[in-house]
Amino acid sequence: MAERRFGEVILAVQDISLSFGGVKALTSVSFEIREHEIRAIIGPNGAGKSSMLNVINGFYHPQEGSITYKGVTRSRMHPHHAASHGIARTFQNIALFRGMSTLDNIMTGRVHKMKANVLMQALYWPARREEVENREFVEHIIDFLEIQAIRKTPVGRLPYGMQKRVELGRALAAEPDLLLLDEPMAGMNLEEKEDMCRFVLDVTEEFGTTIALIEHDMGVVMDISDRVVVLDYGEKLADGVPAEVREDQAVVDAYLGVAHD
Amino acid sequence: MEFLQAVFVDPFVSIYEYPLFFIEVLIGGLLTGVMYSLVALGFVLIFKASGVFNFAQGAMVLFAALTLVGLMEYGLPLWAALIITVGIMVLLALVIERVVLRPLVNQEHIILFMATIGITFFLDGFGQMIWGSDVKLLDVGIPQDPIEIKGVLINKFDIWAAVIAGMLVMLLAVFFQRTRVGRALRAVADDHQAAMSVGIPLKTIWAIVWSVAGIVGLVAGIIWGSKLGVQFSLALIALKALPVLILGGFTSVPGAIIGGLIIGAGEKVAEVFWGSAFGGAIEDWFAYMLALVFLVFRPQGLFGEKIIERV
Amino acid sequence: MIYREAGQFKTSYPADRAIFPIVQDRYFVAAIALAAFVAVPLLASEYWLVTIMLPFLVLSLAAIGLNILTGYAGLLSLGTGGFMACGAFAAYKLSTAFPELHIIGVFALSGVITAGVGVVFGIPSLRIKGFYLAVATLASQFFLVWLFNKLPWFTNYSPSGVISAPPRALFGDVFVTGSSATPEAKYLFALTAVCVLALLAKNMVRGNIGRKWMAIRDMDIAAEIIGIPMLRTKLLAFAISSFYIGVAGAMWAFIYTSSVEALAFGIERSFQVLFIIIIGGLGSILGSFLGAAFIVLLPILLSNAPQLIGLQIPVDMVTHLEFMIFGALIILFLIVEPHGLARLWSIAKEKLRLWPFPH
Amino acid sequence: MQHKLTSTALAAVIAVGGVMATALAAAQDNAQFIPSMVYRTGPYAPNGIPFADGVADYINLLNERDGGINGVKLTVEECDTAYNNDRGVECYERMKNNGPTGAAAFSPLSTGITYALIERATADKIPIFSMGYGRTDASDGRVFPYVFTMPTTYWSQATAMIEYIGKEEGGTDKLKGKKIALVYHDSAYGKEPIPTLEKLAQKFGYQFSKFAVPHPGLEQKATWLKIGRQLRPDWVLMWGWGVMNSTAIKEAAGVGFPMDRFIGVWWSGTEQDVIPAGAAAKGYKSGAFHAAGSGFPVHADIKKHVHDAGKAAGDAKNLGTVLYNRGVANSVFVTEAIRTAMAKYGNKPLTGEQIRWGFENLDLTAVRLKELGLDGFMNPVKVSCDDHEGSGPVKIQQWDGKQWNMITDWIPPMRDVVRPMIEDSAAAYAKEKGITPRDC
Repeated sequence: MAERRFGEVILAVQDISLSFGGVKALTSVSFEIREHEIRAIIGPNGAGKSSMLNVINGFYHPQEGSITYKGVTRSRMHPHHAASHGIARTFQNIALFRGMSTLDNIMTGRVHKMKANVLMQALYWPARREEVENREFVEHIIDFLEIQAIRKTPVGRLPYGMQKRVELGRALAAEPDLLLLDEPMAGMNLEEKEDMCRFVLDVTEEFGTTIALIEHDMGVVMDISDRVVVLDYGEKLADGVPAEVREDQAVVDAYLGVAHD
Repeated sequence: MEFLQAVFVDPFVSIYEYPLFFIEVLIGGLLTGVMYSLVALGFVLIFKASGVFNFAQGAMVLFAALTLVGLMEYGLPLWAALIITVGIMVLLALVIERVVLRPLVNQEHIILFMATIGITFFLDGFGQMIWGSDVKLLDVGIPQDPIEIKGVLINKFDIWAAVIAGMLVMLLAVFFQRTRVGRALRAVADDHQAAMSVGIPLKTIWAIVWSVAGIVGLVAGIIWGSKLGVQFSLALIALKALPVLILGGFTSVPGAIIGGLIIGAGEKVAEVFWGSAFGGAIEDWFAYMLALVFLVFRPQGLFGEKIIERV
Repeated sequence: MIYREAGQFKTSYPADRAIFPIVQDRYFVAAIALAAFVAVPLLASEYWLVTIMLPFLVLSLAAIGLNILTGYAGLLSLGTGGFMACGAFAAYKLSTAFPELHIIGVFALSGVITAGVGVVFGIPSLRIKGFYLAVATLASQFFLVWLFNKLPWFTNYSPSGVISAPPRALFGDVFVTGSSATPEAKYLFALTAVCVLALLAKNMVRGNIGRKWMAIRDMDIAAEIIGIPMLRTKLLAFAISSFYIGVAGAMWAFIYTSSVEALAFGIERSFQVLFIIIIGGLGSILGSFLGAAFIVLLPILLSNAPQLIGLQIPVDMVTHLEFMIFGALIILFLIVEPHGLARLWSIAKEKLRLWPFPH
Repeated sequence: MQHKLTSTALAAVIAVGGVMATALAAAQDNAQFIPSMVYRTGPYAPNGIPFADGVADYINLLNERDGGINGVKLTVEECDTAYNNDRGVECYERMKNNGPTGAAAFSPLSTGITYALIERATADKIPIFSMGYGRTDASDGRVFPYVFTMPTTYWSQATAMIEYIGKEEGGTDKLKGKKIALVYHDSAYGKEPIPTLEKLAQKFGYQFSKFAVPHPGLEQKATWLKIGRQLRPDWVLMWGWGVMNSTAIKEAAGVGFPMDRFIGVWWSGTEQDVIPAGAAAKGYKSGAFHAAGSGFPVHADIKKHVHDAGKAAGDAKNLGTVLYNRGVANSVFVTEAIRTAMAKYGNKPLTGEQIRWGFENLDLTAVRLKELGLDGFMNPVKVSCDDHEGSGPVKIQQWDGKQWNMITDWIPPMRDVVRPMIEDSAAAYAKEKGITPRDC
């Protein structure tokens, strides 16, 4: 593996607090993500990991704190803004468009790259070039993810592992600067996990994409991530390179359940 | 200018000058609203237990009323005709469950909705083929004459209808709260798996809830039928129940009642006091607009279960 | 083995995107087009043209409109009748206020006006979903029909509230509306308009906007998160859909019935178009045509069938049977193929591809 | 497997459709074809059924008793419109070329369908006979050569009602300051009398207010609270149809409005309107242009030749009801028009164009009515080239709880008001459509 050079801080969250009707999901969490790194967010169930991703791409609006993305500081993101400025994501429970084919699903990732208006599309020819160019890009992704055979299959009929892969494809199609992966390997068998790990590593390799991922499988996390932030009960427990985090007593306690039961 | 005055000034002047008349309209509206609720209840029951938007509820009202009157025309006394009609409505529910719902289980909601439209057509044709399309007089002994209480005119029929509707709601409440089947029905609304664990198979629950909706339809048919005469148009009152349904929420029995009261009172007051400013006959769309405005603020209806969005 | 795609390789992305990627399909469509444009006007009786083909075409167009909204964008609407009325009355006002405006301009503008109205009534769709939205669209249905029935301005102060289409020529003295228009001229005009609009619709739904609509239909939250603007995309669906429905309404009033009152666009019309797209297939342009054919032909067949086989059944019995058979067929269809005639059609094609070998 | 079945079934169904049109045309040979648009189904079926029975029974009577008209048999085919405009158009197109000479005349039995058919029928040269409904201005035969509206129209009826109210109030001069309300079906049909009533309001100085009831008219509480408790008019007129009528009567009784000051149009004055309202309807009045009851010789003949022969079109209990009799009247006009035309064109099946001449030269005298067994059933009618309405007098009938009784003699319409309105309106239509009126 070639040495990756981490760049500037692309995203930083500062003192984020989020609660739902009195129930605290996140309490004053801060961390940063640097360009080209693979940043893992781990923690037990209910630690607030998915909430964190939802805050980053603007689906949840935190009550306190701020988000700095590409040098601009805001108190909250908006999903549309996040998407159009290079944040793409996958979901814990697959959120593909079940009635559409693999190809069309991945094409939806290109919405920001396609500018032709409705009239041009209705007349077909004015929008043809744009459509073809984007299709070419999507075909690259299909080749990259090795899903050529299921190009025209409605995703609702695909097996679970394949759907996860298509979802990754849809996120990649947006050519994101920051890719958020919410448990990309959950529910997969060993072989599928290995495939997915390879894809994640190849993505940073080939496209230089920054990745923030949530994962339960500690082995996977420790193997592929550059830095790890650990959440528990909505609070940050630890932050550092995998080797450090692994040794952290608080993390060990949280994972072994000492502190809770 | 004239129009603005007719909208913003005249109605209030009129209400202020004739408060008794306003009360009369309000009461009339509330009582009519209860009769809408009666029709809406049938929708709610089925939606609550099976997530099916039963378009055929109006047709079931018509079919039940036609059957009752038809049997009475054969010379059966009211009580006997009632018992047989209830039996027929239960049978109908069983047939619908077996022939329509069971083969479509786990299909999308819109498919089931469409299937109930199929049921509507079938029932409309079937009911009229057997019992004819003539208008039939239904008299179950509800008094029809108006009475005047302290200068406010109220129709006895409306009061009776409201009392019957109220009793029906109480019966349903008891049924849901106190019986094993009722509790299972409530569980089904929350979770199909949970319902299974109560030990009652889903198909039985569906058959029961469609039967109950059929009986509610019969009651609605009796009341509306005594008011309008039993004829094809009875099926159209379903359209008056839909705004009640969205206002009260598809899943709430009390919602159907409160929604009915609001829609009934709202549309009558609007028609009487604001109708002339708009040229009249506004109550149909007014009811829907009223419901729509409510919906914009509470997308799940007044009493509907809150929709929580997650990813 | 005639219907085989083996050996046909797509060498470019546009070829792969074609509406009819298989050569046999293209021959088939060419044959259909030839039949529709040449054989039908030559051979069909006036009865067939006026009472079957015209409503079939107009309803197909309305169904395409509703399919864009409901089948593609997933927004269930029961306001179709109201929007058709909007198109019809807009066309009437336009053609009487500007007599020199060309009939194509009249139809296009009435579509645009309806699109505007559709957008207004589409605004609540941002918050209201599913059956709640369906029932809420009834508000537009009842309001619009009431409005056209009530305000005499829309009918040019005709005391009866009935509007009738002024005679308008496509060019020269080839009239397509009014009493001097021949059924053939009306048919060919309607056919051309519907074909062109259907093609435009097909281009939209296979393009970027179509994918956005389907994304919202399949999972609106995910669509929002990947950056599809919810309000704009939904309103665009309302606008485009209403445009088609508006043009269909204008054609209904001007070309099919020639004279119409607002009540002709009542709630029954909304349901009729909804049946068409569900029977034909949600999310399918072809399905809109198949569904319309089914809805138009079935009642006529059922009411004529007894005489054909020599049975004397009273008309009321025929109508009742028609209701029952229609209802039973809907249920049967849904059980056999919930995705409508369009899916049946593609299954049939799959089978044909393998024929005569079963596997 | 299932897929294959349904596709096969569908293919078969479509194939059957292909042969249909040809098979129908060959059905009748040498008889006069009379199409009958009916509605035995749908929301207005209760009213449509007895009318359709009357139409069919009278034509059957002619066939059974007289062997048709002058030896030419009559064939009738019913087509159910369900009171729906596009189905009406479909029925028209389907039946217009049936029989050896095409359809004799169409009676759409719906104002909406009448509107939809006027242009088509004029182009196809088939008369439209809209008896007591449809476009009143079509009475101007110079502009509408193919439309016939006799024996009377909504506008004539509206004037006759005001005349009657004037008489009850002690003279039309007493109408000044009186309040008259109109409750109407919110459609082309219900709106038809409004211009006349407004014009008369100017003339006589009564205060006119109108209340629209949307289709189908199940809910009228608000309307009647407004009328009965707020406006409190002296008289209420009603242009209603179907379930709207009985509901209105009930609601009127519910707000204590006196029934004998409530007058319906002739379509609101039938057994179907008062029976569902029960005792509340007693005293309710309506317009009429023919008698109710089954005491006329023609009924005896229908009973003998049609019902007792097992050829009745429907339930015998409808015999003699208002709408049944109206159906009979409809058939009388159509068949007498055919008979008149035969006198000119010969005793054979005739074309619509020839029968149009028969309509236009129809002279249904009292003597002729007596011959037909209709003495006292209706007023004599004479149609002319420019006047397709005839004289247009109306009676007022009242429901006594058991049956309809005539309570007035024939009230002539205010021709001086109605005819100029008809001519103006027809002229406007002619201008809009580019029609040059005929010379009469």
